[in-house]
Amino acid sequence: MNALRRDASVALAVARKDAIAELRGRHATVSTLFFAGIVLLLFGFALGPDADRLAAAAPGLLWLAVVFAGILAVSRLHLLETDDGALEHLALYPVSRQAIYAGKAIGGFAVMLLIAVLVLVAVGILFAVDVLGAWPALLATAVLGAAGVAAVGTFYAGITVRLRAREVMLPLLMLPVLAPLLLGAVKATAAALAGDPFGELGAWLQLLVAFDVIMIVAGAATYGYLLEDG
Amino acid sequence: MPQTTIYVSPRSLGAPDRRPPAVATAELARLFAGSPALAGVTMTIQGGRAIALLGPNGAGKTTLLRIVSTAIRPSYGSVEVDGLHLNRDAAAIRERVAYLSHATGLYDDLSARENLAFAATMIGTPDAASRVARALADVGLEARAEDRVGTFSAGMRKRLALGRILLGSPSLVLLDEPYAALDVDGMTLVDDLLAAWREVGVTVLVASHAVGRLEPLLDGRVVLERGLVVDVHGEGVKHVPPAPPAAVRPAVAGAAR
Amino acid sequence: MKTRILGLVALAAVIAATAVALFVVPPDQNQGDAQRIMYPHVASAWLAYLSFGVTALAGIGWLWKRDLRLDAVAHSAAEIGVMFTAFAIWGGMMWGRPVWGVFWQWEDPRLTTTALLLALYVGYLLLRRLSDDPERRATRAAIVGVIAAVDIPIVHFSVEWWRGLHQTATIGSPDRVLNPAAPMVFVGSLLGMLGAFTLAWLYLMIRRYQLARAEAAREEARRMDRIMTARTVEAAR
Amino acid sequence: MSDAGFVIAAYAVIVGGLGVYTLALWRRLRAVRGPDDEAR
Repeated sequence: MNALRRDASVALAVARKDAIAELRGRHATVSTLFFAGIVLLLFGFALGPDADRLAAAAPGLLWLAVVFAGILAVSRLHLLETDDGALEHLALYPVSRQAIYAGKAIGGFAVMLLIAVLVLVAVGILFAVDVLGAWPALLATAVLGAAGVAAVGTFYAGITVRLRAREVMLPLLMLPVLAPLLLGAVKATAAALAGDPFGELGAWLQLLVAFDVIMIVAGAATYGYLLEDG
Repeated sequence: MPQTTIYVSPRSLGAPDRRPPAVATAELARLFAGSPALAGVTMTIQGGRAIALLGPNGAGKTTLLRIVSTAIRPSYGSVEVDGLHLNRDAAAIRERVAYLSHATGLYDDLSARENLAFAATMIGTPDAASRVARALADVGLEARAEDRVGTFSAGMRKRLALGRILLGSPSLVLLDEPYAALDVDGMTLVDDLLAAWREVGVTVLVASHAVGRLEPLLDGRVVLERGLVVDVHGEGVKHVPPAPPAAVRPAVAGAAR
Repeated sequence: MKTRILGLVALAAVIAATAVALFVVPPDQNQGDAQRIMYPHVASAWLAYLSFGVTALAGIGWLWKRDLRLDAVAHSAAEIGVMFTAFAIWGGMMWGRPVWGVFWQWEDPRLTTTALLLALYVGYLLLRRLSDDPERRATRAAIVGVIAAVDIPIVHFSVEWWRGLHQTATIGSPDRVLNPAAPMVFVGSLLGMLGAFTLAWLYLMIRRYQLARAEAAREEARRMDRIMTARTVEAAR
Repeated sequence: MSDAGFVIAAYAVIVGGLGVYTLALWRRLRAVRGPDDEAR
């Protein structure tokens, strides 16, 4: 019990530290959001001005933009740890590795959720989709999707942050792993927007829950090896 | 020697002669990208002693300290800290070791106080707020406590990193070039810290070029060159010359021969 | 010597199974000759899954026991698994064109899943090339191997559902041959191909492992040599 | 292309690929081990 409380305070301290740094001028969220916005705009150009086609493609565009932005966001969050050997020091504290993972993932989750919600609003405006009508299901999808991207992104960023070729390796390793999340989130969003005519929304949300749980467990179990690195 | 005013948290360490060696290495070697930074170091450092680690750049001082701190693993050989084996008890070793490295590990966007408060949570310091305030005062950074570390000079960063060590109660303190980048007052601070740790029986291992300055403060010295111990002097440190190749054991199983 | 015998047996088995699949088995009523592609396709897919399972288990073994031999097993299995994955995709495409009229059928869950597998494990192999320290390489690779392996079932389910949650499969997927209702000659031919490919896999695994160990031995000798040079230089002073 | 063409293409790449990989493996092994201890 005591150990659990200590782990919780460690995780919160890590997340809080990331949040402070973010608010004080790292501005990873702002630049990432801007990036997501540009991606949406370019999708619009790529698909042409046909409003029906854009509305049909909206769920896919939404989540592609979120996932692409997520790669940037998690890599920015880990870049903070390259401040003057911070990652090495983080590994030297006598705390459970799972707590450090949880702390980094919480920070990632907060950023990802913000991005997902704002991109959702932007999609509603740009592609004329009724986002407000189905907001509870969409919010649930956003929460689960953000959690999945953060869970996976945290340890892939942890692996690649020490590599020379990190800009290439992060998306290369992360995107295939995120494929089921992308699928589930897009399907859930589409079902929610259409008013769930086939009653499949629950199943897709379950898939997202399963993805999140498996990735969080796997990430927590392996993050320690990654911190020690070798 | 003047009575030091720095607060060093004591740790029950046991009688000096009953303690296991603070550091015991056997045929310790580490390669980076195929070239050896340490080529086989076998030595013991007695608990409660303050030992200098001397030698030119690239002699392996930093590598040795990083291995003992658990930051990196050895390629060959083994290490024990206070009788705890590096491969099996790394977590327990981390509880006992404090490490001042070249890289301070401080966050630029956090203030000095926030950096120490974060470290206090991670170390598990009781009465964190007052201990942080005390540590800031002890390293002479009270006036700049609320400023972002990104605005600090290299010397101030080093002071803050020293303050972080004061938050824990280590049994072994590893210092990598503590005098580097410090002004005269800062160097005196390091001297005082060394005296304070020595007083409570904490083992100290200092890698430094400042031989003359350290001499009166320490019990003994180890001289490294090209990854090997070439000279040992003083109390509390023993060294065995490298054994024949057959005695060099990879740190992991299954390294092909 | 034993490995060589295994290799010869595997060679004979692959030739025999190929001959049976090409010349003995009659054409399928619906798919015609194209169903002959099924046998190596399914066998390749099976060995891809087997390989990646081995990669994950050996990776966990490395993290647990810290034995570099397990890392060599993981590396060998990943490389061979990528090859069989590529074969499975190629076979699926060659089958898809005559039967479906297209090379790539998005509604076939096997094909899309396999394509993702290829991406996952090519990443694994690329990551391995980026570290020059054997232990770091092993640890990073083991983590990625484990994550990729736990991802595979989720990928499979998601793609399967994606095809249509409440719609029964309308398209003949390559795995329909596994249907026990299929004539015995098809089942027998498939089992023969599976056995032959598995023998070949075993042989390649052994040889690839030997290669990995030989390379490791060379690297290790070089490292040891560097250490001994450092010592003699110091001793001579 | 007829069905037979696709069958041939599939088998050529898969079975042929197995052969090519095996040969490449032998060459890599021989290059690393040296020619003297090939008989294993």
